[in-house]
Amino acid sequence: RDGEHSFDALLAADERIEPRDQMPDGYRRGLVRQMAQHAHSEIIGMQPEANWITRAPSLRRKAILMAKVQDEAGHGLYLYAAAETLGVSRADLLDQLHAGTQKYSSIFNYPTLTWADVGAIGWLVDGAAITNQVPLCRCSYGPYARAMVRICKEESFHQRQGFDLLLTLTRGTPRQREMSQDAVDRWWYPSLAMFGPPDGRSTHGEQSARWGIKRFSNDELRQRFVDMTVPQAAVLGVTIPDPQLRWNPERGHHDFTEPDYDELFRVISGAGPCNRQRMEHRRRAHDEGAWVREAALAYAARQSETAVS
Amino acid sequence: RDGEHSFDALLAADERIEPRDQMPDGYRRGLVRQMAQHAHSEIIGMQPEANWITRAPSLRRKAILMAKVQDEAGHGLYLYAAAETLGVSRADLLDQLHAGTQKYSSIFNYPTLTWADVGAIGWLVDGAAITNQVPLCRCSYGPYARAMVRICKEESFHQRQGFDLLLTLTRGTPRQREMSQDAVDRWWYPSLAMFGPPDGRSTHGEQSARWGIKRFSNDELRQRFVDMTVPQAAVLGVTIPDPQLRWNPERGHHDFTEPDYDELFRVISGAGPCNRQRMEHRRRAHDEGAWVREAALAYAARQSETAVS
Amino acid sequence: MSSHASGAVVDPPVAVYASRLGDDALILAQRLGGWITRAPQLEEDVALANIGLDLLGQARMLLSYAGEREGLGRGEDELAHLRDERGFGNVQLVEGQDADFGEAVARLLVFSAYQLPLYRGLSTSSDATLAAIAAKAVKEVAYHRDHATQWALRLGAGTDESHRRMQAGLDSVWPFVDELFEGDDLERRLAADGVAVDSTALRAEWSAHVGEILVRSTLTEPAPGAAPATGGRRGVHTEAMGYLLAEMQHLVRSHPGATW
Amino acid sequence: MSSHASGAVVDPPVAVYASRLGDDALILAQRLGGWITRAPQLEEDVALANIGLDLLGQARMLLSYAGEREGLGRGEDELAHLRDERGFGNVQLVEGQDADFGEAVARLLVFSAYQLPLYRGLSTSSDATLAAIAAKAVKEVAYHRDHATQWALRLGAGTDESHRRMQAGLDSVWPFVDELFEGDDLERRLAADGVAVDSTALRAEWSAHVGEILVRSTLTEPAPGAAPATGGRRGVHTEAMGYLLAEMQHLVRSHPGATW
Repeated sequence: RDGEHSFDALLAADERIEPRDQMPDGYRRGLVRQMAQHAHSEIIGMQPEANWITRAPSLRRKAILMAKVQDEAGHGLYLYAAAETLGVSRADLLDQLHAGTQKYSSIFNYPTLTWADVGAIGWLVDGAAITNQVPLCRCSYGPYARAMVRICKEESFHQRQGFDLLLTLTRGTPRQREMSQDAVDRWWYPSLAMFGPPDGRSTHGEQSARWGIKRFSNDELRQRFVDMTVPQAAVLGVTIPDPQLRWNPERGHHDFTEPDYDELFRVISGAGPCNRQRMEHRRRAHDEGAWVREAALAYAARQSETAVS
Repeated sequence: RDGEHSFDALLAADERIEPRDQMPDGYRRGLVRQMAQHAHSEIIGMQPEANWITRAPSLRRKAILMAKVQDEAGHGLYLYAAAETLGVSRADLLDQLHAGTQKYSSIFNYPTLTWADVGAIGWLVDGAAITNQVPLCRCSYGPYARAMVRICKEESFHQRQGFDLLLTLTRGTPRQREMSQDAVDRWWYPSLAMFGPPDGRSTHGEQSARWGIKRFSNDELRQRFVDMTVPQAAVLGVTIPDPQLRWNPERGHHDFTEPDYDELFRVISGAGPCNRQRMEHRRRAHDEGAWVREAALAYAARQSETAVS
Repeated sequence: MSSHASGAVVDPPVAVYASRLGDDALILAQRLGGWITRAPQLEEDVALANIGLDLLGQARMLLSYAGEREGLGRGEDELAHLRDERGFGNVQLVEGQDADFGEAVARLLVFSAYQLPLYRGLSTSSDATLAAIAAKAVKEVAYHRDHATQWALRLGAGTDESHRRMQAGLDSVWPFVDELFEGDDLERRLAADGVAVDSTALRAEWSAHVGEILVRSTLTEPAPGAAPATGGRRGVHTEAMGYLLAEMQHLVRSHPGATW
Repeated sequence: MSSHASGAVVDPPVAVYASRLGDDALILAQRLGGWITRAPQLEEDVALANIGLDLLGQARMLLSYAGEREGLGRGEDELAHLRDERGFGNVQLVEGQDADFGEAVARLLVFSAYQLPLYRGLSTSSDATLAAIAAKAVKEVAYHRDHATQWALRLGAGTDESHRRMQAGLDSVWPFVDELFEGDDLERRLAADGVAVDSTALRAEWSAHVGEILVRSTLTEPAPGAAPATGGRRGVHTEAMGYLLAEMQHLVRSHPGATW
């Protein structure tokens, strides 16, 4: 297979581009950016949930939560590995995260204030993530598509766990019910904003679509998420905090109030309630671990010297 | 007044030795040692109680506890100041504490495990401290004696507060009663050990008595403490964990089981459950505060330069 | 979340107002309580305990009054130990755990420079209880502000390291400044009745005092925060708050109905 | 303190024994849970979570069994969240908050090198439930010990700084070693019946393994502690334990009777 011709041919045939295939620079750059951002989101996204590991109210839920956060670290590892197939290194990508030159999902800049937030993140945030990610399982870049298959399987498990957590609360005491409604009130619009700006204001959409990376528009995915979530809210018995929300039989979809995109842009650009905290936590872990990583490298180097000599 | 003659004369007349008076080297050294150890005990003694400030179960008790720990810092300040009248500096004494060359009371090397321990410390530990310290209000060295007058007044206030705390618990729920008994069980013998080894094994006793620093022997004070405490325990409704404890009408005192003096020596020499923790906490506070103290000195120096120029 | 479920004081407005100010004082007192035995020198253990005790005293009076006006039989201890995080109305500034003494000084400077004009204004409140509490507290807070000011000057103009750390402390608490002067409808209505102080009106004095200290201590005013804190008055806190409350409330929560 | 008041399991002996081992696993799992998102590299976040999950799983089985044999209707969650500090029977080793990764490795090495022969012995217990739990756990703990061993070697023989920190970690946990092999009457009686493992008999294997690692990683065995820890099995803990429990239990204590 040679060069751009075969790249276009592969795209046209809906086949996967593999690391050794030639590909346009823009395709490579865009993929690296997207996979890195996705990996960073998994890593930063561990924090708001890990915040509740030591405080989980049952040992079963503690185990579920610990396993979930662990899965997110694993997702980060898959995604960094997938990005590395394009000739970048995890260390460099982490440096860019720490320097603030690469982003992560804005959703993780909100605080987890109560135990119900853990459920709301599972149900709404993972629900939105899956809606975004399922189409990526068929994206044109092979390693990314394959990583997404594994990730989506686990994410959908997490979403069910979050739903189950909330269901226990909404069927619990009045205080537990209030706690769940409060969490849904706070996480609903930030979850809607996860799909990015509306199509008119989106920047990378068209080219990504042509390259087989993005198969649906932000607004299409957002609509799909709302349509999927509304009946689940009814089962839970929580109210989605949108008085405009209603089924539109003509469109065959729910009408809903758009999230505040100005807030989204503010949060992305650093002005969310927890941006500073998340980045400081991440940088501290990295900096405080430097001596450990150095020791591991020094030890490995000495071992391989010994093996050679 | 001149020299040793007047020193002996002052002692004989039961008057106070003042900083400018001449005094034997041994007297000075012994006093510095004793005042430093006493000051260090106040400072280290803040830790086991401060351990409960953020967890006190009522705002009133939190305020009482915070004020008590603050008083202890104040006692430390009086005592370091009294020691400084003999030509040593607080900074040097603290260095000796941190280096482990000067000691503090062994009692503070036990952990405060429950809220009732705060009460037991007030009742038993402060009770023992007062028994030890009241005679020091008449000790031969003026600055020490005057510091002790202030300290004893506050300590006896603390002792009543500790008693009151325990009384609330012993009149409370079964769990609170158990908590108080448990605390008394753990603090009784360490409190008895606060009076030091029995007279036969005491090292500094005789000379101190001649110099008017120590007016009663360890065993006399220990007996006084037991006789004072037993009726208070009855009011509280707690059992002193000593099956041999009983009134001896012939002696006009209570018979009781001696504490384990081997344990006392072990704890003094560093092997109590919290020695390491207390010293590390103290050294950390000191080391982490070094930049602040340096800044204050630099600022003061600059201010006085400015004032002069 | 309906505030009842979280234990928040919701009615009447003056009770809500008193509980907010009480929570400010309580949570900062809790943080200062954690400093004792950890201060850079003994005199400062004493001073921080003093300030903590003043704030705790204010908290007790304000929360008792909130409970009294609420009329549900809750006292200072029920309010302190049996509300959930979402039921606390303190500003987020007071929740933070200080990274070092420089941050503690910065936090106390920022907070006391806000609390002083607040209490001074409140000392003429048409609500006699609030006026009396504030009148007593004004003297205390004047000392707090002076204490923080002296340290800010010493650290700002002391050594290179102390300057760096004092600046870092300021940078760290600065995003929490705006919330102090945010105001809301409840406060405005109470202020219109002469009960409360309009906190938006306090910023000028705050800026004058803090600004002068920054100049005198050669510190730089941090850039206006991209992400100013908000929400504390509505029970939205930082993630540090839950841990603070767990520590503060655990014993009481573990012994339902007990007296201490 | 009668153990009932603190919530301790007091009868029958096998229930006490199971709850002690369950508490060891639970408290260390809690500490490891606090490491997640703070590890030196992502692989280690995964590994520490894995080990924490294994220990949590062991804790759940052991505490459930303790509750079952106790017969008072308490399950794993009542035992974890509604006992007071004096009612926990874990060794003090597992309570400590690690100063850094070196201390975490030291703690895990010391603990897993104790837990492995313990569970191996217990896998032939005459108590079928304990035997089954232990048989499953042996494989997990073998991995924990191997993981800690690999890191101890890397850190001990890595760089000067890692050597220094690994040594400091060992020094820090060493006073808590003796308690692991202390034994008591209850354990001896159960061991005589073939139910429990006599922990005093485990020290030889422990020393052989840990000693070999120290030699291979050029680390120095700390001097025998002047103040060896003791008392954990009787509910006497370090001052760190109360804070750990406040965090772990606060939510459950705040919602009496709720289901999660």
